[in-house]
Amino acid sequence: MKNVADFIIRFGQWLDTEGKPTRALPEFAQDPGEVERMYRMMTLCRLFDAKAVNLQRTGRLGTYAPCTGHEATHVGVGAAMQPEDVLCPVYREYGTQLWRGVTLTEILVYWGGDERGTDFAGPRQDFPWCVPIASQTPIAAGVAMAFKVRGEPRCAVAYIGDGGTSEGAFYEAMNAAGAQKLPVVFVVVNNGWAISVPVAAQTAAQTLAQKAIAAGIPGVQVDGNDVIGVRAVMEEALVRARRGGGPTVVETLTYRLSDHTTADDATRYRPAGELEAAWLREPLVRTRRYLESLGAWDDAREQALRSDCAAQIDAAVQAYQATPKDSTDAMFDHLFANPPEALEEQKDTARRWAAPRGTGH
Amino acid sequence: MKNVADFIIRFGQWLDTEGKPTRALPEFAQDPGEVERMYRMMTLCRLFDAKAVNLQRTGRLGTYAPCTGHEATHVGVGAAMQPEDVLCPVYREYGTQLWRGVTLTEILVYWGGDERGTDFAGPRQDFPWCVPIASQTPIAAGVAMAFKVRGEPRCAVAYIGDGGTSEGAFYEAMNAAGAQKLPVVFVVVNNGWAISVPVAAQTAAQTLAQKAIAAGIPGVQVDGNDVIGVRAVMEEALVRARRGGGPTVVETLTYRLSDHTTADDATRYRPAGELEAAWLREPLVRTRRYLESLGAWDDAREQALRSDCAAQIDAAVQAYQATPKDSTDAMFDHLFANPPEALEEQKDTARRWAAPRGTGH
Amino acid sequence: MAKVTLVEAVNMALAWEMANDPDVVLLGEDIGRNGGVFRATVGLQERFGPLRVQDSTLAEGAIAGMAVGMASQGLKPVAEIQFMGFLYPALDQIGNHMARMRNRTRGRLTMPIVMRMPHGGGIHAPEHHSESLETLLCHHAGLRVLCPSSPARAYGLLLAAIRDPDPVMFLEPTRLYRMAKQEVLDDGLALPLDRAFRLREGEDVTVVTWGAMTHDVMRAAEQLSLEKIGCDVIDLASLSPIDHDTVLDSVARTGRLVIVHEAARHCGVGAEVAATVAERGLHDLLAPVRRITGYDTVMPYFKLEHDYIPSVARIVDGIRETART
Amino acid sequence: MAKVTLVEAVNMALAWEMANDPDVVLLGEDIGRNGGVFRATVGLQERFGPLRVQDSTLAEGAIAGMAVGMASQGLKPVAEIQFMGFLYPALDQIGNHMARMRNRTRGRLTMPIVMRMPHGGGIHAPEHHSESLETLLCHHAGLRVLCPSSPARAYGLLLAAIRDPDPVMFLEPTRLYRMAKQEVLDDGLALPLDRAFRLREGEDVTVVTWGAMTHDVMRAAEQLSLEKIGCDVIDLASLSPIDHDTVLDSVARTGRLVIVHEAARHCGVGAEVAATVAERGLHDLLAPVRRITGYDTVMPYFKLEHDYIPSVARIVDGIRETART
Ligand SMILES: Cc1ncc(C[n+]2csc(CCOP(=O)(O)OP(=O)(O)O)c2C)c(N)n1
Ligand SMILES: Cc1ncc(C[n+]2csc(CCOP(=O)(O)OP(=O)(O)O)c2C)c(N)n1
Ligand SMILES: [Mg+2]
Ligand SMILES: [Mg+2]
Repeated sequence: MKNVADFIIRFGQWLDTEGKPTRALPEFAQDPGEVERMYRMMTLCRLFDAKAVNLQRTGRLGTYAPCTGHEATHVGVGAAMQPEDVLCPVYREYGTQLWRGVTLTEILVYWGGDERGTDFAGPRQDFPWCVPIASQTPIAAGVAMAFKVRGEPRCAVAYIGDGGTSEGAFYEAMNAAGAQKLPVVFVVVNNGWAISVPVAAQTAAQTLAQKAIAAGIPGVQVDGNDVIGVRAVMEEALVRARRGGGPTVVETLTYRLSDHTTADDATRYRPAGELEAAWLREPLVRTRRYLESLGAWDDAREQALRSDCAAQIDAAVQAYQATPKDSTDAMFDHLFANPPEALEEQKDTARRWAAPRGTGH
Repeated sequence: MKNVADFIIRFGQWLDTEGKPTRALPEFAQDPGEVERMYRMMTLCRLFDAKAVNLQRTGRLGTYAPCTGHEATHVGVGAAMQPEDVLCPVYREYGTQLWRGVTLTEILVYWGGDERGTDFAGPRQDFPWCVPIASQTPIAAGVAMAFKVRGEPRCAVAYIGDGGTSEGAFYEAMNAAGAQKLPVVFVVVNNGWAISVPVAAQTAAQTLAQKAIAAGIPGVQVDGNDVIGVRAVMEEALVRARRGGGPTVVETLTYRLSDHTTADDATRYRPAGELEAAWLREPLVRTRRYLESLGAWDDAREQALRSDCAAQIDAAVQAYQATPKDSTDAMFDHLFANPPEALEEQKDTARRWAAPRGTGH
Repeated sequence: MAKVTLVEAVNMALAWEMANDPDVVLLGEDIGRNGGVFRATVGLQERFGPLRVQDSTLAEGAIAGMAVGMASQGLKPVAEIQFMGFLYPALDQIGNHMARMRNRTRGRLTMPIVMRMPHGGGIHAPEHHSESLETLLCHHAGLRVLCPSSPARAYGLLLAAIRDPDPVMFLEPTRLYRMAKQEVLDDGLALPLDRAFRLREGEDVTVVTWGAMTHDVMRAAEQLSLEKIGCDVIDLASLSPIDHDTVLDSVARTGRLVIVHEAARHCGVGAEVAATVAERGLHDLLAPVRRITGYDTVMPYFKLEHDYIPSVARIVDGIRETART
Repeated sequence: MAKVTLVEAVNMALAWEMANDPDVVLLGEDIGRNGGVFRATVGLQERFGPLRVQDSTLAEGAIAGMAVGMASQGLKPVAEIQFMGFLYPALDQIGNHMARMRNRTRGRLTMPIVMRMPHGGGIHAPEHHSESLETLLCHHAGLRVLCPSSPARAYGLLLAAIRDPDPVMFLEPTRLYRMAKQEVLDDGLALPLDRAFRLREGEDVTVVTWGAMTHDVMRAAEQLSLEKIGCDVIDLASLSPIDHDTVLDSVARTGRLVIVHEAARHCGVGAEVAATVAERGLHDLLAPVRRITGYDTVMPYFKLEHDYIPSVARIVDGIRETART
């Protein structure tokens, strides 16, 4: 039989687990200031995560989806994007969001059960967290279509998890984006698990990057714990997309170092030793080591960074806790630009029967 | 960057457009009787199709989806299957269905607007025609799962069109079947068009067989106008599946020589010359030529076959036209095994207000 | 002024708005070169180009999801779902995103989207081509749901739908697409949203209906007028929200209410009309409410579809019974 | 006899039926090793193996579609949808196939399927985890829709659902999963389908409800009894079909009807109850029907969810008003 098509999936790593370059680094990685910026954000994410989990455990936050372990992926993606691009996240990509201007307070307000957390002061066109798995991906294709219709050199970036790749919506989005050559990048965060289901039970595909082949678009794998690598691969994909070269799938290989959410208990299902092994590949240490090798980091700066982050986080927690519960009217006021008359009556009823303020969580 | 996975899509053809073998033929193709059986069925499909379109044009049948051009694919798939396998068709794969025992009359009764056409006397477990595009594919995966649960060496076969491959349901089915190693074959009938949308507008993928790569399962392309090739490739896939080797995607390259349905007018959208060119590759002639080269066919037999088919078709049309309209009760009687009481009252109402018999189409 | 069919009126409204608002973009299966399977978009791709009249991939979920993304950027997507039975794959995007995005982002991201789709049966179509699933949409807060019953209302309501800054589901009765022509002025004037239309005045029975059934109800009303039974016929037109005041006003005068729809009875939109009258107009009712609807069974394949769709005779009988109670 | 929670009762019923019927196969996301996000299937994969308790890929459409295929082969799949807000991708298979296959094949292929899913809010869950979408299912002829309100009813109705030869949608109120324990005999006895349960007798007002709201209604009834207002409380339990006779009997005695549900009001199942009483029990009504429901807005994220879900105080007030009219 005749070969009519062949495909290769490539994997890239720039920094190994010790922070040693495994190949020539891109320009941005040679600028210590730039690497430091990324490292600072990764550290902020890590420390914020611990705080948020603690808030949940002590009854001051709702169910929360931690990001520990994903910092390189999230920050690398954020750093590669332009401000005028549009992000369609899932629910744990705080690193990207913070880089783009979402605030710690907004994140807390959101997971505190309040829609106002999605009204980002910063990236006004970014989408909020998206709970229905995979549904953000066709939306990102639509955002990209708007850029194409208007001839704007902007990109949409959609996240999706390894589990999420099993949903048809993801495939439909890749396929439509490929057919219409849309400026969108799909970032598949392969963190090994979809709640309790490991990747091997989710698909027979040996890589998730190869999902792209079904849509006729490029797919590439990168070490998702290597912030330099993630940023480099993303920059390439984004540049191509902006030039009319169409979509890309970028699979970042990382690991969920936490429970799925604070409502989950991963010890029920994860094989012994896996978590410990994964900690040896986590993203912060290698970035720090690399910074140190540039002579741009030391313990004192680390201490200063940590207390700086702690202060930011404390301020955010305070702002969050000082946020009064929203008015009952809110659930009516934002539904329509021109609300139907009948809703006014329901709004009155709702006011009358609102749960006493001060309750709610 | 490191190569971590590579894939090849292969295309196979056994008989060229002139009916000349382009490679060593499988055993079944060396048995003239077996080839004749397939050719007879392909001819029946072609002649039946013309009759059905004529019935629709003269107001004696509802909207009908013709199969002209697809005969090699449909008959090749049918001949490769075992009777105990289960077929999940779309809406135009009569060749497979007839091979498996569905009757011409049932097909007419169905397209005449009557569910009784789906109550196949023959293959009792085969699914009826499936109008919601792609939704038959997860169903086929489920059928295959039942075989796996029960340890039965049977297969499910799902058809899907080139357009249908854009639906997420198809991808979900492939992916689940791959992850769970289910005995199912997905036959992608690439006939060039999804109503008015050509394949190139449907996907950037250069083949549809490569959709399989996203699910980590084998995908292969075959000349869909070559009944020997289709049967050979299908047999291989079915044997593997029955032995626990998991699913396969088989893309058959063919062409829709008709309008999409009798409600469509393909001259609106198809480029000039394409149809004429496609007729040069159609499946019947090459099969006949091959039979002739075996010394197993001549004009007299062709004439006899045609009048035999015509007689069968006439008998079916008569049986169809003699089928009285179903009773109004039918829409209630088959909804539940144990109908809720309230439905009885509605059934009475429906009886009272039934449209006069003799109307309906 | 041209006499046009309902589907031509849809085409006219789309063309008007596309010419006047560069943000309006159409998408859907076979809507470009082919002009749509019902020809609703015929000529528009030639006129406005393939970026403004997009042939989508065959994936309703992607169509709806892309509409969400496009709308968030200020475009005004008008998406076509080829038949209402193929709406299901789009429901996740409609229910979980389109209907909610303005609310959950507190007004930051808005969804000026129209989803057009054929509605109902009676045209001898294949299976799954004759569904009336308006309830599924109406139950979702954050959506408006419209169903016009004449070329003029199709024209005026579609313009209103496209101009509305929130998502509107626009149900086009297949049975009416080519049924009758009407003079429609192509003046770009929209009809008001959220309003029912009183199509006929009568003193005896209020008859509420929408979509294709409107015509059967009007024929029934005509027949009943010979028996001196006067029907106050209301075409709901807006199925969410419902213009309950118009219904209640009428019931206050007639004391009797009959609701006619093609969709299945159980949890059909008719139930909402009846329930509201039982709440807010109970003391006006002189006779039990009556619903004349499709049965709680699957819309039959076409040989039996007219056993399912309420016939004029059945409507006449039902109204007469109610009038005499 | 063990005291169990509702989620434990679900687990008991699944275990009973799996032990007694080898055709019962469970599928869903995280139901195996993890025992389900609510622990409804805990221990079952260990006991019955991974072919009978299958961790599905993350695709609700595939879960429902595979259930259709499995059922056609005589298996009895019991599929779990992790939260009702994630039901949407499964609706195509449910509406276009599951509900119809027996009918459209004239009884040849049957669908003995149960789709289990959590229902409703009040547990401080993330967005899209607190939906009450029963209307979407109830409007589909060919499905039964159940919603138990106690451990014993969950046990008995789930057994009935699995044994029924047709598809049953089984809605499990999240708020009740662990709320209260009840003694449930693990005797494999099913409760009857298509029947409502009268939970409390009273002479003044019929109160119809289901799911988690049942408990708030019972508390309201308790309070009102101190004011000498007697509530006849009916837990509908079967939302499709509805046991209208039980409701009508009660209304015939009380003359008053209040319906309480958590879902949005517009086209909620409450409308069907009200409409049927307006048709068949109008002359028994001494006061307007009243619906006390979620609002026609999006179920808010949890800080405001108790502003949305009808509170006991709101229910008490509504019933009292109706009683006094
Ligand atoms: C459509 C849908 N189905 C199910 C869920 C429940 N759910 C939430 S997260 C999750 C697993 C997601 O795994 P993955 O995509 O790998 O993302 P990760 O959590 O690992 O970042 C599931 C099943 C959901 N949110 N949406
Ligand atoms: C879910 C769904 N969407 C849309 C349609 C309308 N429709 C019927 S056939 C068709 C095109 C199918 O093309 P393809 O899959 O290539 O199959 P072919 O007709 O060429 O055999 C479309 C869009 C449908 N039946 N189902
Ligand atoms: Mg994951
Ligand atoms: Mg095709």
